[in-house]
Amino acid sequence: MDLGVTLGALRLKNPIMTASGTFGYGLEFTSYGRLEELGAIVVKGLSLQPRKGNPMPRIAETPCGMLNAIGLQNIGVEKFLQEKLPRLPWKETPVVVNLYAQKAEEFADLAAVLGSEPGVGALEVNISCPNVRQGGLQFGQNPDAAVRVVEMVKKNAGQKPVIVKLSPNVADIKVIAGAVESAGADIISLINTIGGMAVDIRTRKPCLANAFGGLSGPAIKPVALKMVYEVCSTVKIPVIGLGGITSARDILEFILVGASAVQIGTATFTRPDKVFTLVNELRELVTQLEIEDWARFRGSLET
Amino acid sequence: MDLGVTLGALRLKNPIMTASGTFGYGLEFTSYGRLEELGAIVVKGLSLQPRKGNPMPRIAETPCGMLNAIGLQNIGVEKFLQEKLPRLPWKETPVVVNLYAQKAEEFADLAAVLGSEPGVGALEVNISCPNVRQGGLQFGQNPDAAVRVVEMVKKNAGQKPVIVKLSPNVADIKVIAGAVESAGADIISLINTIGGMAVDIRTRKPCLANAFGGLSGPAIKPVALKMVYEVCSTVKIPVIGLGGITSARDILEFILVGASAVQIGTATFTRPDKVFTLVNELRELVTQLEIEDWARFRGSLET
Amino acid sequence: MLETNIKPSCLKPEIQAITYAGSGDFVHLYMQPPAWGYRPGQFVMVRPGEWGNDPVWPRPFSICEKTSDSLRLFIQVVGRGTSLISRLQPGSTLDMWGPLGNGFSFDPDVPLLILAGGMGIAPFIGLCKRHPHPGRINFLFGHRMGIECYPFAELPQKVNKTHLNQQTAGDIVSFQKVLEKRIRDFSGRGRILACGPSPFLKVVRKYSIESGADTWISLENRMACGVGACLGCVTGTTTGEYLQTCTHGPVFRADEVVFEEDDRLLSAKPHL
Amino acid sequence: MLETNIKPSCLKPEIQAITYAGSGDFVHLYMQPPAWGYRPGQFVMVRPGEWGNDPVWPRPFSICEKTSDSLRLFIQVVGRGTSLISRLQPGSTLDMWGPLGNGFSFDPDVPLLILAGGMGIAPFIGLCKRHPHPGRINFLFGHRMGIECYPFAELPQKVNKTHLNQQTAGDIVSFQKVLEKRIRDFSGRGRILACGPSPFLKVVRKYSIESGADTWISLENRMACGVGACLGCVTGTTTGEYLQTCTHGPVFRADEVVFEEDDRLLSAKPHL
Ligand SMILES: Cc1cc2nc3c(=O)[nH]c(=O)nc-3n(C[C@H](O)[C@H](O)[C@H](O)COP(=O)(O)OP(=O)(O)OC[C@H]3O[C@@H](n4cnc5c(N)ncnc54)[C@H](O)[C@@H]3O)c2cc1C
Ligand SMILES: Cc1cc2nc3c(=O)[nH]c(=O)nc-3n(C[C@H](O)[C@H](O)[C@H](O)COP(=O)(O)OP(=O)(O)OC[C@H]3O[C@@H](n4cnc5c(N)ncnc54)[C@H](O)[C@@H]3O)c2cc1C
Ligand SMILES: Cc1cc2nc3c(=O)[nH]c(=O)nc-3n(C[C@H](O)[C@H](O)[C@H](O)COP(=O)(O)O)c2cc1C
Ligand SMILES: Cc1cc2nc3c(=O)[nH]c(=O)nc-3n(C[C@H](O)[C@H](O)[C@H](O)COP(=O)(O)O)c2cc1C
Ligand code: FES
Ligand code: FES
Repeated sequence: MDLGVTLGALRLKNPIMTASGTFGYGLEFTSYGRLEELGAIVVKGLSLQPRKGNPMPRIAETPCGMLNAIGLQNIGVEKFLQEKLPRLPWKETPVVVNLYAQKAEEFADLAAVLGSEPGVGALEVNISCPNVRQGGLQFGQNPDAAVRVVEMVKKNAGQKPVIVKLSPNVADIKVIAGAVESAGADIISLINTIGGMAVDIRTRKPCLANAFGGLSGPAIKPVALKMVYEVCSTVKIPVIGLGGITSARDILEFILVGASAVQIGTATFTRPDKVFTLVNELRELVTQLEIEDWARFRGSLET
Repeated sequence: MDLGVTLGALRLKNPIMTASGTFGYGLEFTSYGRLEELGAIVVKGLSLQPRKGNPMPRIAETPCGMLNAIGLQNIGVEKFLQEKLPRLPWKETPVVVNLYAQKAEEFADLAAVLGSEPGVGALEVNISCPNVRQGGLQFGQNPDAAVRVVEMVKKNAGQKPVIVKLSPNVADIKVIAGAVESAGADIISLINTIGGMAVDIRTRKPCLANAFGGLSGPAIKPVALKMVYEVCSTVKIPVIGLGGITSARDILEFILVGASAVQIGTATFTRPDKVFTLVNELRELVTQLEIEDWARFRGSLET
Repeated sequence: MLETNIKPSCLKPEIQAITYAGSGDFVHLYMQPPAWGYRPGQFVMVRPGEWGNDPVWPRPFSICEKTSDSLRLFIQVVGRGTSLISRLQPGSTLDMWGPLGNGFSFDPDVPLLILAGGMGIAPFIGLCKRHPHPGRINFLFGHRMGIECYPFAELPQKVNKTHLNQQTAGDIVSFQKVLEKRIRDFSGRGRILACGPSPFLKVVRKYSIESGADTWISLENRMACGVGACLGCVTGTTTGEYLQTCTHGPVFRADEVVFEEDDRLLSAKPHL
Repeated sequence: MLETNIKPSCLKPEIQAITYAGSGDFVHLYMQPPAWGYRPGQFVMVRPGEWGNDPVWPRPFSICEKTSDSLRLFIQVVGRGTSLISRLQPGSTLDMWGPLGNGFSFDPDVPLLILAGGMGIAPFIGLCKRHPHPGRINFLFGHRMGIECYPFAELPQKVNKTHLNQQTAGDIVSFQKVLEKRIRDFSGRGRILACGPSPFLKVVRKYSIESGADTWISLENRMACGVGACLGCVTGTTTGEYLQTCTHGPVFRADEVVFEEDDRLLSAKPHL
């Protein structure tokens, strides 16, 4: 079977994308696999200006998961476009730029910068980062604010598909999903990390300098799967599912509940060639299960 | 050090309670330890009438956790009072009855039945069950509805301390915590399970007949710890922390962020004498860390 | 056959030996023997110390046999937990509690027809070896893997035993015919005990009800606590209740339980 | 000393042997040798296949030594991951990637002062054994456990070596005095390389800056990816940036890095 998927204007040779913040700017992984073989490369969240990020420690291990509070350290969109993007195989594999900003206007400015870049395959608007004081959850937990961001980004993004990345830290994910769809989002991705905390009883301090962090990894897969299912049952636009995926089986689970593609995050830390090997594993499992095309398998969960 | 803790009118000989739904009616565990040694016994959620619960399958294992959708199967409050409570050592160890109802009025009726029972040490109002169509999250996600339930229960509960058990499936746990405190809750417990899902790619069906279930176990500890910390920073009433606790270290983590006591849920499934052995482990760890009294250790996290 | 000291306890036995039969997927696990006695059909919950936080649940296994030297389980590798168990080393310890459940009850003077499917043979090894009159036991065993994978040859000589290999769909149909005939023929002559995967038990149940046989079946529901507390392992009954398989069972009268329409549990069940 | 083939790769080597020195907490892990060469101070990320989903992260270890027969790591058990690693069996496989990081750079003709604290000795075993002029190496080793726990005796004869045991607070104070004197005396005469727990490195850094010594220290920040992608392992620099320790380091010029006020990472660090 052809593993290719189409998410509106975004065509991927297979449904496997990297998750923002876990795959650097892509170039860190060239020793471990061929970037050309991935469905898409989603790079670390970029802002208009470079960001230093949060103080250390920034990461902590938890049962079947991890907390991070990187605080969106990044080199800034300009430097990315000059130094990184030209070295990525964007002709073979779409490069998705994950956007972070503190104000709706900044998101719009980022979209304007990226909207005309031939090497940029899509924009992913991160309105769900729990690790920054401003600009993360204030959009992701508030439908009106989210709508405003999405509308402004859409206006500036030209032909680029706009992916909106949702936060799981809400009472009802369907509400915000419906809102961003109506605001013109082309694709929804979810979930970002779940707010969490770890503390050290000896030092009596939080394990992260930021106190709170975002939980990711296999631990959160059941939460992600439910929310992806709910969003897929709510919106008509394509959905990218992520959260705790580590195996081809996990990938099919997300597609079974309705996702068109998936992203691999924390699993990349278990082995840097993980995302590359998953492409082959997925091909094998699809054959073994005699899945004949995505259209019939996707969302075919019987409830 | 004396491990005893006081939560308003509720006095426990140590901070270790069982979590509702994971310890049956308590009597299931008499072969594995002395119930008298526990801080408190919280029994399975009880409703006015017996409930059959959800169809099978009801449980699924997940990375470092599990999903359940038991659907509050229980023998009903009357049968509990007649057949179970008299056999529990309620004079030595407070027995906390976890309440489930579909309407605020039913919660009030339950409180009336239990309010005058000498064997009942406290009521725990479950406004956070994700596994029932009615009466669970509709209260736990809505501050106004929660306030109404709490006020009605308080009115009927006589002298019994009223614990309100919160759901993590909200955007901001502080809002609902503040609301139930203002409505007269004596104690808050959290967290109940996080909504989740598991599916089987071979049968293309959800792993639970109910499709959705509640996620518990070590996987959710970071989420629980953060919410307990947030609630402890918000309310003045005592807080009982739970979610993924498996060790004495975990217990101290929850107390460090401000909890007065803890509940042990899913960990009981790893070994039925777990909650009993934790009492000794806690005593040893407290000695080792030279913790001299709870008042000084509790909430002493430096941020 | 009635044991008196059946008070369950939670222990940390050491593994004495692990042996494999036929293939690495069929494991005999020998542990330090607990002080308790048991009734065949009872089971233990097992969780190796090294599992840490994952997998969370213990795994239930029938007590295959208990001697003064050891407690023995017979385990087929079917998933993550059993695969991890199969790689344990002698000397490592397990969390183990039991004996759990009701077990089979029967009068040793009355003829028995035992129907075992695949790993369902496990509880009957100890039962047959301890039975005072093995000549009164008829044993029908259906299996999918080679017979050398199962401890079938250990059954006492005097047991009247047959085994049927099921490789093809045709084999399964003819096995079901044999099952039907045996159950009908035996009905009224004694008690039938059955253990095996759910599709097998469904068939046994059907013929037993039809022929009015006194049949008891042992269920293999998924379990978390094993002690009746979590309500995760329940089975529907004809009285419309849900009963915990771990405490009210795992052995039920065939006509007492209902197999829910929903066959999710069964679908992925590889062992027969 | 310059290796040419230092292209990292992700492998699945088999464990050849595990040996213990002094106590079960000090482990020498021997694996099938990878095809790459390495520079001392480089490290590998290691994650045993059997970890499944927990723990999620691999663990970073300095390359202790590489011969044509094997790659060797020297590991102290300090927590869950290292404890699980210490109980691995020969024949089992690991996910391993490397060589990672920059490693130490130095001119073999210039004298070296090596300062190692506890497990910080690991990268220097290979370094000293491969050094063309071991007589030009001065080696000062501070340790808390008995010297038999560490491969100190393996250092080539010609290395000018001293070790100091630190049991008491007094020992630590006098060790710091020795450190100070050695650094001051050596400053200007060659290059200083240091590896060990952060409190030790802080002291080394302080005296080095004070005396203007050409000192390079290897940091042990917590790591998730090891390849520069997660930004979880960064260290603050005097230029006000955060740089990934795994790719820009783990070796930094002592005066280039800033130790954050926040000493959470250090507090629980047991190894010296
Ligand atoms: C009372 C009882 C006695 C049993 N006796 C034996 C025995 O003697 N020998 C033997 O090999 N097996 C026995 N089983 C089945 C055994 O418990 C399962 O095969 C085992 O738990 C699977 O674990 P896993 O992690 O390898 O499989 P998983 O990866 O968890 O799942 C593989 C398959 O096993 C099923 N399964 C998973 N967990 C359980 C569970 N707790 N109970 C039942 N099914 C499950 C799943 O639905 C799935 O189809 C018994 C089960 C019960 C309830
Ligand atoms: C570049 C580098 C080289 C290293 N070389 C060696 C070596 O040769 N031999 C050796 O024994 N150790 C070495 N370490 C340290 C080793 O990585 C940690 O001791 C190990 O990861 C602890 O794992 P754990 O699960 O046993 O401990 P945990 O239970 O995770 O934690 C125990 C303690 O170790 C610290 N720690 C945990 N994970 C890491 C991590 N990934 N990096 C650093 N510290 C951590 C924690 O803060 C805690 O204080 C090195 C670390 C780095 C970064
Ligand atoms: C270290 C780290 C950094 C992350 N940085 C970003 C980011 O910059 N932008 C973003 O949208 N998500 C970021 N995420 C979230 C992931 O993209 C992903 O949504 C989340 O980790 C859940 O997926 P997983 O369980 O597969 O890791 C980050 C996650 C981790 C672990
Ligand atoms: C099988 C099962 C049944 C439960 N039943 C109830 C219940 O009846 N009432 C309730 O308030 N919480 C119930 N819970 C939630 C637990 O009390 C607890 O809040 C949750 O499991 C998180 O704690 P843990 O991670 O320690 O298990 C149940 C949990 C499980 C796993
Ligand atoms: S396994 Fe928990 S009630 Fe049976
Ligand atoms: S460990 Fe991930 S960037 Fe260094």
